[in-house]
Amino acid sequence: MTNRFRTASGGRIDRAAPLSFRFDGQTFSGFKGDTLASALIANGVHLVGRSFKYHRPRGFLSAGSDEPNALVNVARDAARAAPNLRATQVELYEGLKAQSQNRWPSLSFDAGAVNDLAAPFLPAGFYYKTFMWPAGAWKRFYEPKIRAMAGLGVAPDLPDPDRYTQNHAHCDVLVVGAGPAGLAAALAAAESGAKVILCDEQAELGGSLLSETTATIEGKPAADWLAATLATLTARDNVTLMPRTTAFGYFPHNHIALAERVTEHLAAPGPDLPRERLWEVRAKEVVIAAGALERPLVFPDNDRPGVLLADSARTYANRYGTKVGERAVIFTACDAGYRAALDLKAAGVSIAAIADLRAEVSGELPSRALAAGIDVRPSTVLVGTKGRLRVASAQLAKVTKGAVGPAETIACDSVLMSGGFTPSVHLFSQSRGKLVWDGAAGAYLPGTSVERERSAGACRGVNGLQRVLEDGYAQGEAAALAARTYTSPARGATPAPAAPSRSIPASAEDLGTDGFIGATPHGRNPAFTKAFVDWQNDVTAKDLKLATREGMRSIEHVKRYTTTGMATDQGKTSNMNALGIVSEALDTPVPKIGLTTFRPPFTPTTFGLFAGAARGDVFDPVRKTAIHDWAAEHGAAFEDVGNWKRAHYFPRAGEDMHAAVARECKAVRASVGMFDASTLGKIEVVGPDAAEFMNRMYTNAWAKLEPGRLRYGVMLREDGFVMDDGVVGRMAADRFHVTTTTGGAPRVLAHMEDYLQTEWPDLDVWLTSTTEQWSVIAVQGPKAREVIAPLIEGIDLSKEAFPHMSVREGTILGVPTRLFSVSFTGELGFEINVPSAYGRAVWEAVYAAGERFGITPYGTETMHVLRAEKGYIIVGQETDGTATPDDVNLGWAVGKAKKDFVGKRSLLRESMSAPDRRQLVGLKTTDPKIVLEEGAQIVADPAAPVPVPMLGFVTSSYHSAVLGRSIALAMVKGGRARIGTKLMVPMPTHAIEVEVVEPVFYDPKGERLNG
Amino acid sequence: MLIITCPWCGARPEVEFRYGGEAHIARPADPSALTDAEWADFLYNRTNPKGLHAERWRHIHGCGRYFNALRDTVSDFFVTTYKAGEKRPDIDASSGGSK
Amino acid sequence: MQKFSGFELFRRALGGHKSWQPQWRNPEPKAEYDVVIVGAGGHGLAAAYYLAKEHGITNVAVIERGWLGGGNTGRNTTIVRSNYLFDESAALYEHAVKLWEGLSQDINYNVMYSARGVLMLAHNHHDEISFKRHVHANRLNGVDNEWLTAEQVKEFCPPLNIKSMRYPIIGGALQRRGGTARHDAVAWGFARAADSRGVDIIQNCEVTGIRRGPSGAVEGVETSRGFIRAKKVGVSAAGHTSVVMAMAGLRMPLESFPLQALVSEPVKPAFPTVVMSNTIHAYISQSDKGEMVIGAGTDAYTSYSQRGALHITAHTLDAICELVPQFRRLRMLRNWGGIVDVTPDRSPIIAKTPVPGLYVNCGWGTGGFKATPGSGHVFAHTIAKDAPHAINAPFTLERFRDGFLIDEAAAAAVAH
Amino acid sequence: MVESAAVTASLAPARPLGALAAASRVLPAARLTALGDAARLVFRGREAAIGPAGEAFGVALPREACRFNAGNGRFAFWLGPDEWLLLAPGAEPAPLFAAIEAATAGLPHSLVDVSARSVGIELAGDKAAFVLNQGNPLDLSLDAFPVGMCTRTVFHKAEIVLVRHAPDVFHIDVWRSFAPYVWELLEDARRELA
Repeated sequence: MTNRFRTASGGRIDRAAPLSFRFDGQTFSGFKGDTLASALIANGVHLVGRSFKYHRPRGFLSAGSDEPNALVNVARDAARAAPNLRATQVELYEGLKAQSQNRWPSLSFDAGAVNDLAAPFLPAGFYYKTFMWPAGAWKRFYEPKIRAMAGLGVAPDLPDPDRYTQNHAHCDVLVVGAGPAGLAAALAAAESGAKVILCDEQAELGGSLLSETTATIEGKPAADWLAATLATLTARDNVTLMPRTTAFGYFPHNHIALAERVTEHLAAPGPDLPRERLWEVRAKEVVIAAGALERPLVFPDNDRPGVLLADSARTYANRYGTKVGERAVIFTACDAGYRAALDLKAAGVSIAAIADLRAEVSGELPSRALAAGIDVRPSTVLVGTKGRLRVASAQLAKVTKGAVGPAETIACDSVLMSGGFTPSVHLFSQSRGKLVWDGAAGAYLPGTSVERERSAGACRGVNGLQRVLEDGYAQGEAAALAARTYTSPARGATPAPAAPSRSIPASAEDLGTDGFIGATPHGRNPAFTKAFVDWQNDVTAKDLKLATREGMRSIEHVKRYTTTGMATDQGKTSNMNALGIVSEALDTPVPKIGLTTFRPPFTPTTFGLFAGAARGDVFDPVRKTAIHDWAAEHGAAFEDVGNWKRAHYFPRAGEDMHAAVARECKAVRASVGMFDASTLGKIEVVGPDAAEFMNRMYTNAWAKLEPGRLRYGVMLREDGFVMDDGVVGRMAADRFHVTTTTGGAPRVLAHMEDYLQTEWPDLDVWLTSTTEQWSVIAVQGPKAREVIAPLIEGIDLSKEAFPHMSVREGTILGVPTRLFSVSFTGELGFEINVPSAYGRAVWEAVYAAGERFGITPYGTETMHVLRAEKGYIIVGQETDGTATPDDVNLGWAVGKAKKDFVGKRSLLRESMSAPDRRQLVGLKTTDPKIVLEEGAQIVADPAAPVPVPMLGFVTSSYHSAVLGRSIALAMVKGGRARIGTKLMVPMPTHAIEVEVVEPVFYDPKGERLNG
Repeated sequence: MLIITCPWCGARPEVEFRYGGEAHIARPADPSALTDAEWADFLYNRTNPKGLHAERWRHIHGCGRYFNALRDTVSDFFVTTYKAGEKRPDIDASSGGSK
Repeated sequence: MQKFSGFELFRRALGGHKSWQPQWRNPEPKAEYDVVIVGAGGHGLAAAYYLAKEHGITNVAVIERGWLGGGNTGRNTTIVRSNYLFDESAALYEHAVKLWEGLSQDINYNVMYSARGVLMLAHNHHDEISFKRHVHANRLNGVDNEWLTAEQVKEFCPPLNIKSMRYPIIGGALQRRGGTARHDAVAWGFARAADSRGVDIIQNCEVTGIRRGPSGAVEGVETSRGFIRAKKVGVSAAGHTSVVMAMAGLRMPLESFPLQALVSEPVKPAFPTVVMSNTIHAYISQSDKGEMVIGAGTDAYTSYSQRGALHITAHTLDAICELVPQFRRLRMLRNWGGIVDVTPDRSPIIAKTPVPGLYVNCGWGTGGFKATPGSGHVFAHTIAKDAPHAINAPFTLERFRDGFLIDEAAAAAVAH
Repeated sequence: MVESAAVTASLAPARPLGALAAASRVLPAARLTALGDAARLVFRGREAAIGPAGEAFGVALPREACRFNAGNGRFAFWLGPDEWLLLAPGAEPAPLFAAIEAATAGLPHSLVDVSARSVGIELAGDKAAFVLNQGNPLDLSLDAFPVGMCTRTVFHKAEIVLVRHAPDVFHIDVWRSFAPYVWELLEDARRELA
């Protein structure tokens, strides 16, 4: 297809570089430098989408990121499909494939358009008033239908294979927007020596200058000045230029998030490049130079394809060499309509008429239009348009003293509208700056700042090219100056706005400040007209009026009730007109209606950008012990415990978990097993006051624990509940080797540091995490001593010299070790602590030494079974943050004589010793083969009516191969007093009888501990 | 992400810190002397002001120190930070440039 | 009250919808009310509605600093469920779910309660035990909740990634009666229903003081629009409870944190249920409009700023992209923050206070929306009778002093 | 305290980054190197002990926040106002430990051997800061993070000690089990420099 709507020459496209692309399966051509929008328009395509609610045909409204209609799905392949992209921002590349959305079966014939016929019955908020009967029908019937109709594009159904990266950057001055104000600001800041970042959402830096054909700056054509300025900035070391980079979020303390599109515009992106990059910029000062957005006019049938913003049409002509049509009618409330008319005429578009809402039409641009022979009609409105899939004519009518006269139909293939410009205050508002209504400008403008930022140019209501350039320069200079005295993110006193230190003479058409907010008069029956305010969400002027009639007085209510401003452009095109309509309906001035808060992101931002590299194995650290690889090589199955991987069990060929665990358990009880306990937290508590500190942090008494001995310690939160436990070794008078649970290690250390630093800074004691210093190899079983004895030097392993719960230092195969005689299995046991660099080597040596005893590596599951057989608790399994030491039979570990320790006072509350507290007990099922479900509840009478009173729940439950039956631990109300009684564990289909027993199932006297 | 000025390390990003709740709630010297209500007040009740808040932070991924800060909970700007154990500076929100 | 129905919609359409009247009045405050409720969020409006409907107390004002439903009611992710662990909590939230199930009909406003199911994902053995404990306790309490295997999870919610991830999904707990509702409709519906029974809803009216008489009892509230006399004042001010209660001289066991949420651009139906993962901190559902509604965690520090940090949102989206990797190319449309007040045990307080005539409903943390009708219902009872309903009797202020905590957080991390 | 002087030659220390480092690409803009064994001691204590500890170690403990001193191939890193990481590449920890304990006997302090707790990674090249900033939020310009600076900080979800030896040479000390995570993310960050 040819580009029938290309201008003969001009624009910034590369006419020597044609590109071929597909839209809805049809092949088109465009040029390098085109957007998908400009290329489609060049091919005469305006119908590109369907609206959200009524499925009305829609064309391009704008040429930028405010586009509400032209949303397409761009797919490089099945997995690289992105819905809802604005065609106005999609850069053309060879082979690009785009699809229209929200239509079936095709864009030109969309069955959903039946909604348009039903529109009278679907006013704003209709769904709140109906679909209520019969009860339940909403979920079953109405909602699925509504859901199917709603939504825009289709979410991809394959995982996104592309990468996203994230970078932190710091600068003195961040300039957002590279139009004339932003360029001048960057130039000024850079010349002051500041480190500057200049970003802009568009592919090319330049903003409105990219669409200028006649303006001059400092004596040069705007395009030449732009090129020279960019060359100057590029050459400076202290400036970073970032095109294709949207500043989408303004977060506290001048933390600005930028989204850079790295490969989206490339036909064949390199595999090592990220698709997008998040820049988290921390700027000492920010200059917001976001420009202004042209406002549509709200008139009947203003949504037909071919109806678009006048200045966007000018951009298509001047920047992209593309004509929006052959014959245009212009509807304007300001001089922008004339500027567009003149430029389009120059590009070869015939201008049928200019309807000007204003009565007084004077000034340079209107004069030039008249001189060019254009039919200019003051006090004239558009009262409608016609055409099925493209506008074919417009109805113009004269307004006399508020009365709309008869309409004249003028044939056209495009209607260009301009209601004036709305300063783009989104980022300023996100920064929590207060917006102030400026009656003269008819706009909300930045008022008091909160963050260290300033606005420059059109986004703060400055207009006229020279004034904008000079304002940008002045703000850039001021920002650089303020950055020099930066001390903290808090904003200091606002300096008086400086005059620019140099003038930047420029000539360009002055558009003035005229404009219109609200709905233009049309004299037609409003019940039968649709004058759109929010194109995408199909919100019309009458919807807004209905909302006010129904009592919605706050703009937030109106917005939520009608959904105006909630489309994917987030109100960029609709907010001000909605305010105007509500203001008129309530007969209340605009500033009294309020303004909805602008929220991040400025434009929709890819989820992957936020997620960045955090996926799969690096979603969270995968922590592995020094012995992990050995376990993996020996077939271990692993489980996640926090972010550690722990060997769960070591299945042999043909074994399932049950079989493997049974074998491992028996091996430990009968001979010897070995277990990697390295993940246990370890803290070295050192200093003259170490024992005193331990006394205060743990329930136990530590003063009398002799060096060389171990003690099981219990730690409480200040509210009296068990927080952690672990074996503690006293290495010397002033040195404790503290162990914690695997998951509790960081929490316990932080808890200790908290008390030490803030409550007892006078104590001479220091804490150092040694979790990763030590690999811990537990060797457990009757043969444990025999296994390790040949390997150990410097420690007398005899029972007498090294009794249970002792610690000694020596070496194992020459490696320094802290050897614990300790058991979490009830068998004779040792825990060999060695520096983790030697963890695997020592493990292998122990394994080799144990082979003659059939030493069996075991995992966490066997560890759990063995300790449950002994009734040892696991914090976090038997306890859930609501258990006192006494509840879990650890009352013995509470130093009654101690005056105080963390948590002691809370234990004195009556509730903490109430007799019906849940207490740790054992359960034996009457049928020994039944293994209870962990988490199952315990009741006295399963047949009781709902709610069935519950007495407790099963915390741990296993099949014990050694005992040949199931065992369980449970927390049961008044449990200790129920020992010997029968209770029931109700399951969905039946109840299981259990006997409450002492929670020690194996070797209750502890005779095996000493081997 | 806030910028927090650690009294030792200077201005650092929030991710290096851990929030520690309201400051200047000293643990009673003799908890057993307190009534249940007094103890609950220490344990649970918090000022939770809308405005200037004295609070604890720990530079956990930095120097490890706990310190105190005055922050305006409406704007989230810090007025000052100071070392643990030091008295709360006699500042009100308006003087700290938090507006 | 004008009736809402399909027929009425049709009938009034013929007149161009010109005959619809305001859904609630915009009255000036009277000098005195029997009850003043502070805060016109869902909870406060529901309390006013039930005061009028169930207790015949219609001389009620609901006063609101901003616009009704503008606080957490209009900012949350609209999840409704009742599968809480402890008997007290299950009773409270189940009471709410039962009211949700008939709410549209009761208040003649389509609140779009959609029992799409709430699926909580288990990623490790600890999750599994915890969820099974919930499932069993819930069943015995008459609350539906069931354990699903990983394969059943995938079947119930096909878009989920269950295997190739850092913390594979090993199962889940599903409450089929859980789901979502339309948040604005809840506020508007209760406002309209309360208004029609005579309740005055007074917006843009900020409480500046709570006046107490010589006996210490409440006499009324000072507001930006003058003093309003009332012997009973119910505070239902979400994140601002500490501030309001301080006006009556009370210190509360509360801290207020920023809570963020976000939505994606709308897409065609692609996610059938509500999914929550406490382990990797994310929850997601798809709204009727097609937006993915995603909840983030709270920021670490107390704040009334109603905004939070980027890294909190980023971590949430890490988790979402891990759970549903095909959503990486979706785009965030809007990100916002609310203020939640959090108690030490993560359970609410709905109770009388030490000040006679002053009642408080607060501390819902991140999960208040789901309780809206139930909370309003029992709060109304507490105010009307000057005594708690059996359901909210355990949710006192004194439980912290006495140690009778209802610690849902202990068993299940954050309670959304 | 008994600390063994020498380790039997038959048991070689493991290198958690060995396999990853062996498979790593050479990218001059951001070279990645897994560093060898070192003695690492954490010294904490009151004022009186600080001087003697530095003397015994052979490098004075810096008193300025976030700075390190170096000498004879050893480094003393300030980690907190009463906390230093003493690093001696290639050295055995036990003799160092004994020497410092002897010099500080009777003075309130804590000395803990953490030689095996962490591993070292060197990142060097023009783009080193660019790579680090993909997971670290600090300003790594030479003004803000000069040569001679060291600090605990974060890299993505891992805690690290970050040291600048030269404008384009950084040293990362990271706990052993977090090292592969940090390494893989550094690799990911420098992928586009290929």
